[in-house]
Amino acid sequence: MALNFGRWTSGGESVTAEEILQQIQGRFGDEIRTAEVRREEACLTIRADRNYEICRFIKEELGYDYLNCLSGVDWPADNEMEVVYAISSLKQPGKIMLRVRLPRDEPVLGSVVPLWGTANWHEREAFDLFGIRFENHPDLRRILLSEDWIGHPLQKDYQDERFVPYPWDDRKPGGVARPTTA
Amino acid sequence: MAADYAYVALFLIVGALFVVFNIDILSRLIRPAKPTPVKLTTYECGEDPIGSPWLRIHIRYYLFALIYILFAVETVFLFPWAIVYRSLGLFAFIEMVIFIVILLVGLAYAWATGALEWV
Amino acid sequence: MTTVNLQLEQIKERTAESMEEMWVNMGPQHPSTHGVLRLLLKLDGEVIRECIPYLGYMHRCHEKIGENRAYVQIIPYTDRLDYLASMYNNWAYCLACERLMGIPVPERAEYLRVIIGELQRIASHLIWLGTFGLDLGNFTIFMWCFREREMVLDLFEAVSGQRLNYSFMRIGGLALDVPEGWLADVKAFLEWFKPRLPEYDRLSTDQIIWQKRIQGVGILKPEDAISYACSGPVLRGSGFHWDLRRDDPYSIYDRFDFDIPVGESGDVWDRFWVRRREMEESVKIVEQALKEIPPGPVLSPVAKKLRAPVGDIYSRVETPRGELGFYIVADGSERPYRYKVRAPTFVNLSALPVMLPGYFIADCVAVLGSIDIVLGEVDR
Amino acid sequence: MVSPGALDQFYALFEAWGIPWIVPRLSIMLGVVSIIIGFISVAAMFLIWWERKISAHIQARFGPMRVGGWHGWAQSIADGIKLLLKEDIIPKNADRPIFILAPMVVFASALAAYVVIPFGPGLIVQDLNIGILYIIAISSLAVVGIIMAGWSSNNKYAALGALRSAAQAVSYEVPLVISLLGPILLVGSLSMTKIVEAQQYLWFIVVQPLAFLTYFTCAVAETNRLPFDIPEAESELVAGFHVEYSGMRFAIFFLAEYANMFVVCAIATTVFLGGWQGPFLPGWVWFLIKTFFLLFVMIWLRWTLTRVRVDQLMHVAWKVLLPLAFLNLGVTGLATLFL
Repeated sequence: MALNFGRWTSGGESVTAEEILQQIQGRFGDEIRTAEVRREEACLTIRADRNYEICRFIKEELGYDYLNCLSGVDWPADNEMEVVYAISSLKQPGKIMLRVRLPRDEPVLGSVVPLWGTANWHEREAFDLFGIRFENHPDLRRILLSEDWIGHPLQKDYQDERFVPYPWDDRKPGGVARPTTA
Repeated sequence: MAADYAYVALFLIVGALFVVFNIDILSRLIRPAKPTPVKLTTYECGEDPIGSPWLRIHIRYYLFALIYILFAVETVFLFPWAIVYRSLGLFAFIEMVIFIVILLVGLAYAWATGALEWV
Repeated sequence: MTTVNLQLEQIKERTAESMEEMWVNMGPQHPSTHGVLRLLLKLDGEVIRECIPYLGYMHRCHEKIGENRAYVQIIPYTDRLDYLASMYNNWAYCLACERLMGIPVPERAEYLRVIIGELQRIASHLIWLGTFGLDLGNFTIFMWCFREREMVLDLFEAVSGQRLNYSFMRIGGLALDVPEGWLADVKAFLEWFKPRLPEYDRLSTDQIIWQKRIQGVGILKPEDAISYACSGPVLRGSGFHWDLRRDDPYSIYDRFDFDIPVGESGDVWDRFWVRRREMEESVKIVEQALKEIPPGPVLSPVAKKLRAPVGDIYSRVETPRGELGFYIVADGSERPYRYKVRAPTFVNLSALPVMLPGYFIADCVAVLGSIDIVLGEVDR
Repeated sequence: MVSPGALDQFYALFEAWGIPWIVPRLSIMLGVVSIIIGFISVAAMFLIWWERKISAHIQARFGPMRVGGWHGWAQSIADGIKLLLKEDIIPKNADRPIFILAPMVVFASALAAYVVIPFGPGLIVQDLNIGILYIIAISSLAVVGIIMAGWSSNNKYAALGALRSAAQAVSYEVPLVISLLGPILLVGSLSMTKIVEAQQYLWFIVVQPLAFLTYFTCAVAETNRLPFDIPEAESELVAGFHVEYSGMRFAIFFLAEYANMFVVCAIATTVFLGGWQGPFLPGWVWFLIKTFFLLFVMIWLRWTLTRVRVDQLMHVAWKVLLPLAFLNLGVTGLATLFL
């Protein structure tokens, strides 16, 4: 029963990143804040409220069914949190970097666990370390830290007395405040 | 006859006493005894156990026990049979074949109904 | 947080309801969880009905540390991720930085990286085969595999001075060129190693107990493998002919001729057999690389203080355990703004709850062994 | 061990002094028990050291090399002293009386089996006329001890190990007994001495190879050795039934395991390999050589094979070994009848 995918066996013609972008923009034009092509990747920034529909479109209609990575990024300068989905496929070339910006004081996002099982632990990790809450997640609790941990350590303003910061602060003005020791 | 088994009784008693001697006399004299509450907890890979291990045992285990009892009784019968086998000859053989075949049918039935599958 | 406690309360209630179900903690202090993984198993007799993994016993803020170190300073920390394949972690991280900063790598360094990386794959698969045998109750194969792994470690010690955490790769190449005669030593090792593989087979593959123990156990269906984004031998065991070395080529892997072993049904046997044959393929790659390796420098001239341009990158490589990805966000300073590790075994392990139910406790050990987890990487 | 006449004279001497008749008899018996216990201890220590050396050489290493000088011969003694010095921990939640009783049951039953082992011509503690039946009965007592240990520990791994052990013991008891019936059929007696004497010209392994194979397989299972060590299965159940035992209590289980190994191999030697029979050397030497050869085979199996799964274990017992044992019995019966 070996599925035996050769290299990019689906369809034969390869889809370029521009075409991916066009298809998504054609369907969800209003939802997309920025779109660009970088290193053969289709990079998109979308609004938060319909991320599940867009992900489902990418998975089921574009056929990008392999969620490589899901990571949170904290942008206190913009007062925003970001969730980045790295999506690809085993059947066709091309990668999609899907970014969602969330308000920093209320980071809530729809879960994509129904689409990708792997999102389960990635989302728990983002919740654990960034405090991003994923709605409709089946089991949203801390994964790496102990359950009685206070705070979300990868937020840029997280403070802990045991934490030793980087000795040279070369961040540009307007960047992040340097973490301080207590 | 019964005197033959004096050794058996003695071996059993001395065996138990040997254990008592080693653990509760010899070893007690030289080993430390510093119990702490943590030391005395039940081992379950470093986590607190959930629930008790003393729970109802699955009925499947008893099936094995039942089949075993059948065959154990059979072997009790087989031993005297084996000793006098030569003097009884063909009669003993046929009689035992009937006996064993009945049991083997039972085994085949247990086999076919899946009673011999582990849970 | 009360979520876990709540769940435990629920479990206790349910246990009281049904006297036949038993919740057993397997790990963190258990000989077969390959570190400090904790699995909470619901047992019915000896059959597993449910499995809840708990992680984080070895969490050490890898990503937070990464955000507070310069790009070069992170390399030693990557050693500690998958400590059984440190060279490959170094490589994956350096490759991500090189891609981000556009730094070229000299030809000789690429060849040496391939040789070292594939030797690391052999060593990593050897320790996997040994511990997998240990999980199945076969102690001897563990010692036999360690014998050859020691030789690989000797080779690595000769180039880097370390036996486990090498920190040998640099952004833009390697720390040092290999010592004189080292390549001949590698060749000699391969000659020694090739006849050892059939020897392992006699202890493992050829034994009927070994076969019966792992065939048809812990099946990972192809759709689950995709949904859980499994990678490496776990994905290939489920029938996907997929290897980043060929399908998303990095370094110079497109110059070598090698096969990609694939399983059929996605059971433990397939994952075992895929890894077993991968060792042969690694030998082939190293032999080809040894023939073609050119002389030259091993490190591109790079600035002492590396700064990455503003932007981000998700870069992935095929480590012995699967797709190791580094997601790095750069803000133009000399340290990454965000540094995320997509650990292959973290992702593969998340598929464990769908692989286990319906099998025995003894199978649990085999299935967990077949995923080949390293807790340093799972917990980060 | 001594001629009966000499013993009677010895007893008469005491009676002449007016000492009650039981004293000389009991002291002789106690002497015999002490010799056997001493033999078990020495044999177990030797076996442990031997197993470590054999496993080491199978695994391309040396094993113990330092304690005592030559090839670490004193390693087992050092280990024994270490275990004597270990703290004895009884978990708070354990069922204390049964927990303490369990090692006694296991060891006493292992020891009692030595009553009928014929080490040489006349070198048998008591030649019971039902010898082989007795040894089977008494050695299955050990399982009761194992179940007691597993159950009283109040530990889930131990409980699972005990359940496995119970199922395994009852399953392997049946083919083991039936495979021994073939030779008994040929001898017509259950006495161990008679069985040995019947093999003066031909070892039963020659006429009963199938019975030997089924017996030996069951014997490995009965002693909980790899590939059938599922009651303790360290990679699954950590240590199974004795996971909560420490120090000397654990050591007793360990000792009993090696004592049982010796018993099952001694039975195999007696029933299939002609017991003490052999040219040139004294009978007990031949007996030990054959028994230790079988022990070597057991050790060899352990360090080569993979552990079977619990359902496969049951499968082998009921669906492979039991039919084979019955086949052997039937063929033997027919052959005795018509040849």
